[in-house]
Amino acid sequence: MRKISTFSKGGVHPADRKDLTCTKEIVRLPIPEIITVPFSQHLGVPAIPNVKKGDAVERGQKIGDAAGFISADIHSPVAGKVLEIKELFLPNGMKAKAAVIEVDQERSALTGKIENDWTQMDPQEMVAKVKDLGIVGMGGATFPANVKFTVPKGKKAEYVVINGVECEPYLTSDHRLMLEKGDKILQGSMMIAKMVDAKKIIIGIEKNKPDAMDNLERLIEQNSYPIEIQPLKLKYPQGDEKQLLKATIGKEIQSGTLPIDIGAVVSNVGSTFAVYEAITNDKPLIERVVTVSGGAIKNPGNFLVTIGTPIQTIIDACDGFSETPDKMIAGGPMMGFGFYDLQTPVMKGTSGVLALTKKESIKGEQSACISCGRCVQACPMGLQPTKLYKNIKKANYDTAMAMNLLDCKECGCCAFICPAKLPLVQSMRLGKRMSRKKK
Amino acid sequence: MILNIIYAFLTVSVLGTLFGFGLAFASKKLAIKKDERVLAVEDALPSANCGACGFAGCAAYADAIVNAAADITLCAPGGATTQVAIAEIMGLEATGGDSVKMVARVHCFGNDETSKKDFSYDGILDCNAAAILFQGDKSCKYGCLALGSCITVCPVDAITKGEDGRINVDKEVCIGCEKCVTVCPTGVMKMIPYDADYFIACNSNDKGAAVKRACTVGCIGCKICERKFPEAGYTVKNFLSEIDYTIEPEGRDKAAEACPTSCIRIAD
Amino acid sequence: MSEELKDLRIESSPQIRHKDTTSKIMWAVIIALLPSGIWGVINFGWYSLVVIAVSIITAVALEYLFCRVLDKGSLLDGSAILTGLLVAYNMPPNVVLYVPIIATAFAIAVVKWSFGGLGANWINPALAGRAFVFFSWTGAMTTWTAPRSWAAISGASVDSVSSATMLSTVKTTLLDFSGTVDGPAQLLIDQGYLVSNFAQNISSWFSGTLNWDISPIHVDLFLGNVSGCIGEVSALFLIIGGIALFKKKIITWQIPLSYIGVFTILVWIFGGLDYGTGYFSGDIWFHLFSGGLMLGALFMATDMVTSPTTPKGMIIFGAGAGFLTFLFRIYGSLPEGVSLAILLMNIFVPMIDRYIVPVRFGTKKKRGAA
Amino acid sequence: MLKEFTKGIFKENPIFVILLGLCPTLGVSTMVINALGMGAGVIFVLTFSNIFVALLKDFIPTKVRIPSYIVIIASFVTIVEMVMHAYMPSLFASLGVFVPLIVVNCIILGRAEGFANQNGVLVSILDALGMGIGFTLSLLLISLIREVLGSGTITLFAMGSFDGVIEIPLLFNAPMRIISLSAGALLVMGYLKAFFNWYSSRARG
Amino acid sequence: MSYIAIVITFVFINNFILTQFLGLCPFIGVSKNTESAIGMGFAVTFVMAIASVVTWLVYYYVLIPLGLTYLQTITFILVIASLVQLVEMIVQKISPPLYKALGIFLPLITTNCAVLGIALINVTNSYGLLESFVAGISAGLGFLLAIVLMANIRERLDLEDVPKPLQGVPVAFISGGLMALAFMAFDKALLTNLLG
Repeated sequence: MRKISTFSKGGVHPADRKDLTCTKEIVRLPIPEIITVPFSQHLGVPAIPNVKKGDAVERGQKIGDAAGFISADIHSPVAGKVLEIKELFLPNGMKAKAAVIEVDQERSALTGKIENDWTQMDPQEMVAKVKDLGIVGMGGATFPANVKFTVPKGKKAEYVVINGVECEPYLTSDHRLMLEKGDKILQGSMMIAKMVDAKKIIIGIEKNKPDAMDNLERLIEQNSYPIEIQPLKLKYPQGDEKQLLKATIGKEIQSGTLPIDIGAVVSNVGSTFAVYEAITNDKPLIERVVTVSGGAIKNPGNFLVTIGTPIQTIIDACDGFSETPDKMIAGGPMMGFGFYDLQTPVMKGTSGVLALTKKESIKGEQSACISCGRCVQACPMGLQPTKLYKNIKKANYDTAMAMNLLDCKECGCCAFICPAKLPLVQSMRLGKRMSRKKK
Repeated sequence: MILNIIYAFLTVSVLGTLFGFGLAFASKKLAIKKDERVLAVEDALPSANCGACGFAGCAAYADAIVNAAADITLCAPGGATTQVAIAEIMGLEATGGDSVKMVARVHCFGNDETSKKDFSYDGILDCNAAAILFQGDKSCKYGCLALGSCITVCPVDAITKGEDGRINVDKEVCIGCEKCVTVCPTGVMKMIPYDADYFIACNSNDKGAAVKRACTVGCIGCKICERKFPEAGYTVKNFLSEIDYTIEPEGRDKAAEACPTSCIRIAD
Repeated sequence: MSEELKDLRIESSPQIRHKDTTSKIMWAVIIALLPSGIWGVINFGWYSLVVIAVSIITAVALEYLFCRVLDKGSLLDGSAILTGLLVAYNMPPNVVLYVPIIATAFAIAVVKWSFGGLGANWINPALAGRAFVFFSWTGAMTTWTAPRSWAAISGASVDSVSSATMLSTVKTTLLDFSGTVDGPAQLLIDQGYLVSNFAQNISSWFSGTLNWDISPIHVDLFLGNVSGCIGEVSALFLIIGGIALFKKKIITWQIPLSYIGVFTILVWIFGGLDYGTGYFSGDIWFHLFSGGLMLGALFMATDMVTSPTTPKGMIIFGAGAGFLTFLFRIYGSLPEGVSLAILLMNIFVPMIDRYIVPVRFGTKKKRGAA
Repeated sequence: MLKEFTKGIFKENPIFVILLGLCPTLGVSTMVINALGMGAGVIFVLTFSNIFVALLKDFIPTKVRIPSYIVIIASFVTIVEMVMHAYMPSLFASLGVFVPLIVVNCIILGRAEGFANQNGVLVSILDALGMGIGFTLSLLLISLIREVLGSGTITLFAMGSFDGVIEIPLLFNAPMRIISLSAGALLVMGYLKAFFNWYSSRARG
Repeated sequence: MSYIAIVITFVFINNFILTQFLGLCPFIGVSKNTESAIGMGFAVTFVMAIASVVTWLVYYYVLIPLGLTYLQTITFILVIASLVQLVEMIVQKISPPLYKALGIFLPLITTNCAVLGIALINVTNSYGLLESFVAGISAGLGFLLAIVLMANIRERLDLEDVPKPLQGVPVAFISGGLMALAFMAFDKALLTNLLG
C-alpha cells in the first residue's frame, strides 16, 4: 500500500458521524405507487421531455432528451402512466419540470439480465452506451459522464482516479458500495480506463474506511487487476476532484482548466458502479444508493432507491423521525441542499438524505466578522472568503470577481469554520448570480 | 533703498518673464493633443485642484467625466454653476419635458400575517440572497420578500420598511431611477405614474386557488374588475389584473371596492 | 407526518457549523488572562482590583449605549469586557481612576464604534486607549506601586512604597553610564534594586545544586515580583494563559513566535552594546520577561481583528512588531515600546492584507512534466 | 447680496463643508490666539486678492491665470508676513511656517478662481469676508476645543495686567495633552466634521 | 545632521502629514483608493525633491546675493508653480507611461502646502544643497508612506458598516489621528540614541 497522502492547502475536519450508517447494509427499497422524475438531474441544460400527460412508459424508456453537449438523458425508472408534467422546486432551490408517473408494479419488476462482455467492446461504443443510459457523476456535481470520458483532441489521459473519498460527513453510500460491490467497481474503473485510454488507475480512499480498503485490496490481489489504492488522510473537501488529484497524483489543476488538462479523468465510486451496470447490463441510471442519516432519523441506513421516489417514502422506511428535525438536507451536510417538502424526489445526485437536529447543525447567531482569518486558512482554493463576503455585501461585485470569485466551488469550508457564523457560501453564490445578472 | 526696490522688482519680473517664456516655449515644443471636451470640462472646473472630488485634481476629474462617465456633481468648490457648464459640454441635458413622471411602487400587500411561509429562512438579509433558496421563503413566489434590497440600492432613501413589514416608497422623494426595479429578484417593484390613483397590490401569476393558498390579499384573477367595470381600464392577464393608466378611467374606485381580496389599492 | 415539518430551517450550504463562536473566543481569551490579573491584585493590593473593575464597568456601559443607539452588536460577545480588562492590565496599579475611565472610553467610543463596532476597528482599542492616556497624563502613567515582596524586605506597607520599573531604572541609569557591566540584571543589583527573598533563595538553590548562574532579577521578573502594570508583571501566568489559548487553537504560533523571535535575536545581537559587553551579548531573558512583552506578544498582537488574516502576513506582522519593540525599548526615550510597536504594526495590517494574499489553487507554475 | 456674505459661514463653510485650507487649520489651532491671528491674515489676503482678481480678471489671459493669481496672493502674503513679523513677533513665531503657507491655502486660490474670477469687485469682497469669517470661526472652534482640553487654558491677547491666558480649573492641572498634539488635531477635526455631517443631514430632513 | 538622520526625521519623526499637517488636502482627498494614493505619493516625492534643489539654488544664488530674502515666499511659489508645469510637460513628452502614472497628479501638487513647506523648512534649517535634496525626497517618502497606509485603511473601512455621519472624510481624519498617535513613538530622543 502507498504512503498516506492528502492535499496541501486549506480544508477542515468536521466530525464525520459515519458511525451511524457505515455498518448498515444496502437495502433495496420497494418502488412506491407514484414517482416524480425531474428533467434536470444533472449539471447543465435540463433534458427536454418527450412524453406527455397520459403516455404509457416502460421501465428504462427514455423520457427526456439531452439538450446540448453538457446535458444528460432522463429515463423512466418504472413502467406506468404519466399523470402530469409539472413544475417543482428541486433541493438546489431551482425550479424544474418533472414527470409524475403512476407505477405499474408488475411491469416494473426486474426481468432477465443482459450480460455484455465489455472486453469485446470498443471504447466509442462504450462511451455511447454511457451517454445513452444517462450516466452522470454521482458524487454531487452530477456532471454528464460521457462528456468526461470523451478525451478532447490533442489531450491524453494518463490516469483514471476513482473517487472513493466520500469526505462529506454522515454519508456512507460509497463506502457500502465499495464493500458490497467491490469487484464491479474495480471492473467499472477498468472500463473507464479503456474508454479514455489511460494506463494508470488509482482509487483514492480516506483512511476512515479501512474495511473498504482491505476489501478492494483483496479483490485486486485475487484478480491481479492493474489498480492501485491510495489511502488518504481525513480532510474535507478531499472528494473534490481538484483536491483529490492533488492528493493522489500530486498535480494541481490550473485555474479555469479541467482534470484532463493534467491527464486525469476522475470518476466517483457510485458512478463507476453505474458505468459497470450500464455497460454490462444495459441498465440506465434509474436507481441509486442513498444514505439516510442524521440525529433525527430513528433507524438510519443505506438504501437502494428508485429515482423519483419521494423522500417521505425512505424516511418511512427508516421508521420516521425520532425527534423533529431542525433541517432536512439532500446530499451531504457540507455541500448538500436544505429542502422543506418531503415529497421532493430522490435524484441521480442525491447521495444522502439527512435529518439534522438543532444540536447537530449548530445554529449560531451571526455576529460581526473579526478578521480571524480562519476562512482564509480553510479555503482549499486559496481565496479570501472574508474579503469576498464583505465586498459582495457592499455590492462590489466587480471587485469580488477580480478577486477570483469564480474559483470558489462552494465547498463550504469557510462558512463551516467561521466563528461569526457568517453565511459566506451564500454570499459567494449571491455574488456569482449578481455579476451574471449584470452582464 | 531705491536699489533694493529695483532689485526686488527686477528679480520678480525677470523670474516671471523667464518662467513665462520658458513655459510658453515648452508648451509649444511639447504640445500634446488632448480631447477637446476634456479641455473644455477642465476649463469649466475651478482648477482649485483641491481633490474634493476624489480624483487627482481637476484635469483628472475632467478626464474621468469625459472618458469614464464620472458623476458630474462631485465638484464641491464649483457648485451648481460648474455642473451646469459641464452638463452643457457633455450634452447631458436634464431629461424631462413631456414624459410622464414615473415612481416605483411595491405591487404586493403581503406581510407575515397575510402570507404563508414554507420554511424559516436563515441567511443573508438580502432579497437576492434569499431568492437563491427556493426563490424566497414565501409560498407565493411573486411577492415581496421584504428584506430590503431596494432600500439599500435607493440613492435618495425614498424606500422604507414599515412597522407592518411592508415596503413603502415615498413618491415625493422617488426620482424614478428604477434601480430598485432592477435589483428586485421577484419583479414586484414596478413603475407607475406619479399621479396614478390606484394600483394592483399583487404580482402573482399563479392561479386563483394557488394564490388563495399562499396569501389572503393576492389577486386571484377573478376578473370582476375587468368584467363589471369595463370603462375603468382593468385587464386580467395571466391571472393578474393590470391597470391601463393611459385612459381616462371611470369607476376605478368602485372596482377597488368590489375586489374580493381588496388588492386594488389607492396609490397615495 | 409532513404536517409536523412546517418550520424547517433553510440556509445555504454548509448545513453544519464548527462549534467555535466569536463570543466563545472572546471569553476564552478573558479566562486565559485571569491568572495574570489575579496575580496583579495579589501583588499590588486591592486598589488594582478597583482599577480593573472601573475599566470593565466603563467599557460595558459604553458598549451597551452604542449597541442600543446603533442597534447592533451584543454585550454578551465579551469583546467589551475584554477591551476593558486589557486596558486595566495596561494601567499602573495606583493610577488615578479617571485615567482608566478615559482610556476605556477612548477605546470603546473612538477606536471601536467610530468605525462601526466589533471587527471594524483597524487598530487595537485597548492599546490605542492606553497610548492616548499615556501621552496625556504621562506622569500618572509612569508612577508605580512596589510589589508585595518588597514589603517583606523593607518592612514598610506595600502601598506606601513606590518604585520605578526595572526597565525605566535601567534606562535612566544607562543615560550616564559608561564602563562595563554584565547586563541589565547586574546593573540593577549594583544599583541596589531590591529583589525578593524568594528569588534570592531560588537563585542560590540553582547555583548551589545545579551550578546554574541565574540572577534573582530574572526570577523576580519571571514570577512577577516586580513593579509594573497590573496585568503584565507575571510572565509565568501570561505564558500559561498563552499556551492555553494556543491549545484551544485561538491563537496560532505565527505572531507570538515571530514577534518574540525577532525581538530576542535583535536583543541578543545589540542589547549588550550599552553595557560595554559588545555584540551578541544581550540579556534576552531580562528583556523577554520584563515590561509588557509577554502580554503584548501573546494577547495584544494576536488580537484577531487587528492582525493579518494570512499566516504569512502574521509572520510579517509579528516580525515588524518585534523589531519595533526592540527599537523603542533599547533606543527610544520611553522605557517601554510594546504597545506603540503593536499599534504601529496595526497601521500596516490593511496593507499587509492587501499584498500578502494566499496562493490561489492552480496558479502555481507547473513543475516537471508538461 | 447678503447671501454671498453669509454662505461662507455655514452653508459653504470652507473648512467643514468644502474641506479647503486644512493644513493651517490643524497646524495652528493649538491656541485660540493663533486662530485669531491666522484668521485675520487669511481674511486680509483673501479680501485683497479677491479685489485684485476681480479687477484684473479681464486683463489676465486665461492660460496664465493661475500663476498670476498665485503671484497676487503671494504678494499679499508677504505683506502679512512682514507686518506680523514687525508687530506681533510672538504670534509670528507660533504660527511659524504656516504664515507663508497662506499662499497655498486652497481657500484663497479657490475663491479667486471660483468666485472673484466671475464676479464684480463688491460681491467678491463680500464673498471674501464671508469665507474668511467662516474660516476664522471654524478655526476658532477647533482651537477652543483643542486648547481647553489639551492645555486647560484659553490664550487671548495680553492686555494690561491680564497676561492673556485664562486657566480652566481642574483641566489646567491635568490636561488631556494629546488633544493639543497632532493626533488630537486630527481626531477633533474628524469628529467636528462628523457632527457637521450629522447636523446638516438632520437639518435637511 | 547626517543624511540618515534627515531621512529618519522627515519620514518618521516629523512626518509631514502626521505631525506637520502639510499636504492634508491631497492626503484626505486622494486616499480613497490605493492606486491613486501610490501615484500621488510618488508624484509628490518627485516634485518635492526637484523643488528642494531648485528653490535652494534660487535662494542662495539669487535672493541672498541681492538681499531679497523677504521675497522668498513669492519667488518660491513662482518657481514651484512653473516647475510643476514644466515637469508635467516634460514627463508627458518623454515618457507617456510615466505621465499616465504620475502626470495626472502633478497639477494637484502646485497648491500642495507640502512642496512649499519643504522649501521653506530647508531654508529655516539652513540645509546645504544635498541636504535639501535628501530632505525633499524623505519628506516625500513620508508623505507616500502615510497616504498609502491611509488608503489601505480606508479601503478596509469601506467594507465595514461605519456609522453614517462618520463615513468618508471624518473617519479618515480619525484614522489619521490614530496613526499620528502611534507615530508618536518616533521622537527626537530615539534618533539621538540610535545614531549616538
